[in-house]
Amino acid sequence: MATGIDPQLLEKIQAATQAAKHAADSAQAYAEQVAAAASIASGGVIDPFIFRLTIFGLAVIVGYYVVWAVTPALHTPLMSVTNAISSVIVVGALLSTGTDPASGTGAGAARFFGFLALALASVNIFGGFLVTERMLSMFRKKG
Amino acid sequence: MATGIDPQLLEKIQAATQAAKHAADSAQAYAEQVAAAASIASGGVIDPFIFRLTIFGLAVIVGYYVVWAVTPALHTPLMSVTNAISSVIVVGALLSTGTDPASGTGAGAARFFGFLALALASVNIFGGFLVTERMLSMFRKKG
Amino acid sequence: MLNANFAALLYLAASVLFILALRGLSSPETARQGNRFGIYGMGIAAGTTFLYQLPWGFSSFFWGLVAVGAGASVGIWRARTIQMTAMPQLVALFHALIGLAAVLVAASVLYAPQGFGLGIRNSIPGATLFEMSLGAAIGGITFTGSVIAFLKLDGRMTGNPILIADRHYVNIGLAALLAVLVFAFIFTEAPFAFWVIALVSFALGVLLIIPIGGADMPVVISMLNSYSGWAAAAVGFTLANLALIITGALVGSSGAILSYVMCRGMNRSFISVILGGFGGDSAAPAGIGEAETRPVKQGSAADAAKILLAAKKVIVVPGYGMAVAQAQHAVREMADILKSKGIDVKYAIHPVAGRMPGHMNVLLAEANVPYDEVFELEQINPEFAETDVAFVIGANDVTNPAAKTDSSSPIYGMPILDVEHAKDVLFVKRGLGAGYAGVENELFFRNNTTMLFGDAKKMTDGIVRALS
Amino acid sequence: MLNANFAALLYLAASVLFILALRGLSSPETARQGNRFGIYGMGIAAGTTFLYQLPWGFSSFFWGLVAVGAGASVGIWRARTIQMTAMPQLVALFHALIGLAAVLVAASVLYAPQGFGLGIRNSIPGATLFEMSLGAAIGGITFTGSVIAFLKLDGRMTGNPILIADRHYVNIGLAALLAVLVFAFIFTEAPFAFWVIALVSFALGVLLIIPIGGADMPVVISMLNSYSGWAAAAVGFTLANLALIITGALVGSSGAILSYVMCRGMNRSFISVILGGFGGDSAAPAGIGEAETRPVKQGSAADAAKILLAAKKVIVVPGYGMAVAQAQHAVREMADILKSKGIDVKYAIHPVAGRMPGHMNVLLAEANVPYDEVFELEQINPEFAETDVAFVIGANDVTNPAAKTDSSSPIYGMPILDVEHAKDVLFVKRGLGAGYAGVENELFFRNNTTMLFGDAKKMTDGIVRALS
Ligand SMILES: NC(=O)c1ccc[n+]([C@@H]2O[C@H](COP(=O)([O-])OP(=O)(O)OC[C@H]3O[C@@H](n4cnc5c(N)ncnc54)[C@H](OP(=O)(O)O)[C@@H]3O)[C@@H](O)[C@H]2O)c1
Ligand SMILES: NC(=O)c1ccc[n+]([C@@H]2O[C@H](COP(=O)([O-])OP(=O)(O)OC[C@H]3O[C@@H](n4cnc5c(N)ncnc54)[C@H](OP(=O)(O)O)[C@@H]3O)[C@@H](O)[C@H]2O)c1
Repeated sequence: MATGIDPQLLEKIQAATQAAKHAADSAQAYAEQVAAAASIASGGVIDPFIFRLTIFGLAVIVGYYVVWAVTPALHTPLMSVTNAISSVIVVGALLSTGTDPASGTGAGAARFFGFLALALASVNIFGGFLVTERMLSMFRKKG
Repeated sequence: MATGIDPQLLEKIQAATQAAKHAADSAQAYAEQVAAAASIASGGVIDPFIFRLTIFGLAVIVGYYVVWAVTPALHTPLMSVTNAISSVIVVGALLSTGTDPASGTGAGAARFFGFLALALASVNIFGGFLVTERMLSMFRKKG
Repeated sequence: MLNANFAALLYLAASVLFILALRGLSSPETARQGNRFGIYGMGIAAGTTFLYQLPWGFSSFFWGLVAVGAGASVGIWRARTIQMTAMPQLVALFHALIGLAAVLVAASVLYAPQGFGLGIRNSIPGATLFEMSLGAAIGGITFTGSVIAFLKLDGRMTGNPILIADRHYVNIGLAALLAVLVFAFIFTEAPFAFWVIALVSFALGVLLIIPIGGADMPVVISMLNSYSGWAAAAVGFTLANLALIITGALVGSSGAILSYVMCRGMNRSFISVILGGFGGDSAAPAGIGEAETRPVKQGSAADAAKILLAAKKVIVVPGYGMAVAQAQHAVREMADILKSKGIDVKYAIHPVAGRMPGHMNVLLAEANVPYDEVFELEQINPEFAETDVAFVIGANDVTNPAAKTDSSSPIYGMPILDVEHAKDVLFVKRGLGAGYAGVENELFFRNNTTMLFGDAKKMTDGIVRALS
Repeated sequence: MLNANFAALLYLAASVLFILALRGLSSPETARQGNRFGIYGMGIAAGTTFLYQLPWGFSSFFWGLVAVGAGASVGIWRARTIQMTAMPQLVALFHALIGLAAVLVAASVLYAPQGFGLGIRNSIPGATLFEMSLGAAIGGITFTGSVIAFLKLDGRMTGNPILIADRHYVNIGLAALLAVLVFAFIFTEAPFAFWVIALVSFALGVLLIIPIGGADMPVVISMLNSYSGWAAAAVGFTLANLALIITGALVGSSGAILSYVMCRGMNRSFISVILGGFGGDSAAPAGIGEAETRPVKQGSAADAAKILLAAKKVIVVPGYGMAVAQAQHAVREMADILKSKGIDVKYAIHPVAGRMPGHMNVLLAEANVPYDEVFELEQINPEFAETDVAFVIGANDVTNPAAKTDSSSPIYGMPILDVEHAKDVLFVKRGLGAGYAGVENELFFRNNTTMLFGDAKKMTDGIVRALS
């Protein structure tokens, strides 16, 4: 059978295959380009973890200074307000509760934990800021 | 001519083309995967610029507190030491001077600017820290 | 729905507002504004997350609302009804909630990572698993530790140290087990390993806190505050969320610094507090009352009134006893009468008077004492020399000169209020009992000291009656 | 060659060391350690970059070494030989170098982005171009502005304000032009646009600083210090380099705060300083000397010695005149003699005494005055009442009670040193000339004031001779 092949046809086949290969190659190249662009966008090849670590470290230093500047007379409200703001964990709770129920087997459990966490964080948010406000409103100047 | 084509051969051609297309497709898929991975690695889809902005903001706050804590008696050394540390611009200068001369048309100019910047920064590094040291060594306790 | 970059910027704004909230506390004038910044920050953080997770399914939205409603009602109810003297307990309880919430959030990431943009189950990156287990472990310790602290402070559990045999070895063993479990978890991503980590942390939390005496609880609460911050930060790393990372770090350093301030104020090392075994419910009386035979000058409410009326300048030194007796309102009344007679009245607060940092300040504020009549140790100490009467009510250790002279005393090196420089010293307390540190106070036996034995509130009420 | 993540961690370490360097300055005891931290930080930052760019070609390495060598020699030479009184000039010059370096680095990024991992030429991302032009613009202003400040302070250019007609409009016009150019640059990435941006910034730097009087230069230097920080931060954003971003921010806030401290100390608004037109080389004498006819009590060095010897407690108040006359060593000698005779001698420093923040502290330190004899305003002000002699040398505004009483005075509201509470006041100055603020000082005419007319150094030398 091989002998019956039209050489022109053969050429066409080869050309088509070539084209396909070319397409694949360029797709590959495109992929590499995307990867490179992503790597540039993320500032060279620095892992975002490094950024988070830096932010964490700077925030610890900021905390150090901010808290030393708190007047000792307000150390009790300081305890209650730091407690109130640490309920920013509500962000995690909201992400869990908002998980699409159909997105996977664990979604149900995750949402359940999320609702619990949301309730706990809410106790803190409302209770923490309110009790701080109550305490602070008692601090009055003379007259 | 078309009438003379062997249908089996035609099938083979189609199969080959299909395979090529498939290869191209998977390359495309691979590219998307790479992009997705890169995006995950950078913490969801947060642009690293946001991280840098955060770091910058926190560093401004840290600077605020650190400098307010400086004793007024040392405000002159403070001026000279901040000047000295701002010569960390040497990092940029070194990157320029280290540019591969063959890497592009502008490399020569870039390197030239780099050498100049390096010299200027070096004046500051050595001069700044040394003069601060000289000043600080004059501050002595009684006895 | 919200663009991730925009959300990140909003989280950043929330973090800055939290920083401003703490900054506000640098003076009573700006403190309420600061608290409001905190509220805005929380609103922005929660609102951003809500918008980011749009569209919400009906059930998520409904149950979320229920959860928030339930939590808010409990929170508002506790905040409204709590007595100021019970603040330490309340704060401890609130820390427990944060700890447990951290564990729960970590768990939901494990079960449905896709909901957080962290890939799919069984292929969560190792680093994320590590951060997650760290969050769960610290959160777990915070949870049970805070519950124990709450029970001790609220008197629902003995305040005495509960010392288990070889507890240090048990704790070290549990900590090592925890490390192994975390390792296993990272490699298997098994929910079972996760829950065992949580359980071991719960146990560790209990074991770490029960040996610590009730009187040391304030340091513990502050330490747990710090832990709750680190737990939040660990969850923040897991979720790559800037608001959680920054806020966690803030709270973490805040708690650590407060613990340090307290330990320095008591002149004890943090380690010795944490290792436990010191100080029971009401501090050990150390048997001084019995052994003591030296005479003290004793006085009645009427005697005290006479001495006070003869004075030009009076400094009130409140301490733990005033809190116990809830005598702050009576003290304010007494001061009002004295001031109406042209006598200068100020309040001197020692950094660790009472059982919580800033304890006395809050109580005096509650009794409507203006904060510009209330002074810190460094400010007021030079004034005792020109003061006629130092009125010490329920305070003891913070006035004890042994801290300056007796290097063998447990409070040696602690700065004290120099009440002995005043012309007359009045001591309101129930007997010759020692304070928290369990050491005798030489001042009781001085010539210029008059002891006013009795409950702080009753005695002050008596003085008020005698004055008017 | 260095892994980018590892390099980033090292840059982070360098930044923390820089923070510690500034933190060290919170007390003279820790300051030198702090400076050393700064040196380590710089070593780490430079070393990291060197390793990151490995392998270095021979020519890069060689010329780099030449550049560092040349720079280092100049730097070391200036640092070794500079007089302490010339510190403001030196700092100004150093700022200029940073500004220019920022422009140059931005230029090399433009010409060879590939060297910084920022893609290839003519396809640099817009955001990067924006950051780059910002760095160049701020750097350019810092460069020429600092050069002008240097020339004015070094007396190579008149210290008088140079007021161009409509200068505010010209400046606003140039700033607008700059904005347009930045816009054009972002869209074209044309080197021509870049260099025009640099040139316009150079012009703006000159125009912004020439209208400001020589005496206001310290505020300007501090402001330029701040600018050099922001320029470094902008370059940091361009290069995505954490060390540059963090350090730039630190330096930026530091300079801004120092400017604020100075303005507050002078009770002037920052805006009014920056808009210029105030204060010449030596402050305007305001013609008081002529108009004044009231008698003053005048004294000689011998009289002064007598008064000093009769005292138990002396407080020395140095000011700008002491710096001009370089009298600090003579003052120390005088104090030594007094102390050897059992007289208590302290130094009182006003926050804006002299012409630079901390100016007097450095000069006194140079003359070997121990820093624990030197006190700040709040600390020492209550002591003047119990002081026998206030020895005011070359200071004027900082002692002027008009700041407290005369609400029309330009220094009204500025805190002052209460020298008038001392039993005797000795004023060492050349005549009745006014100080920097150009206002008359009521104290010269008081009964308990003795004026010691003459150059501060000569007069003090005279007193030393009379004492011994
Ligand atoms: N503030 C904190 O953050 C903190 C934290 C942990 C530990 N501490 C420690 O707590 C102590 C605080 O010192 P302090 O002087 O405030 O308290 P203290 O030294 O503990 O003395 C309190 C005194 O109040 C008396 N008292 C108790 N109930 C009373 C009542 N109902 N009426 C009248 N008097 C009563 C007791 O004497 P009688 O029994 O004779 O009546 C006792 O001597 C320090 O040792 C400090 O180190 C403080
Ligand atoms: N420190 C800063 O950061 C800073 C920055 C900017 C502006 N300033 C301003 O500078 C002023 C500083 O106050 P100050 O009291 O230190 O200085 P001042 O008020 O400017 O007075 C200096 C006095 O020194 C005298 N004097 C000059 N040369 C002398 C010499 N060779 N020997 C003896 N006396 C000499 C002058 O009087 P005769 O001419 O009569 O001798 C003059 O009255 C404040 O107004 C402040 O606002 C300070």
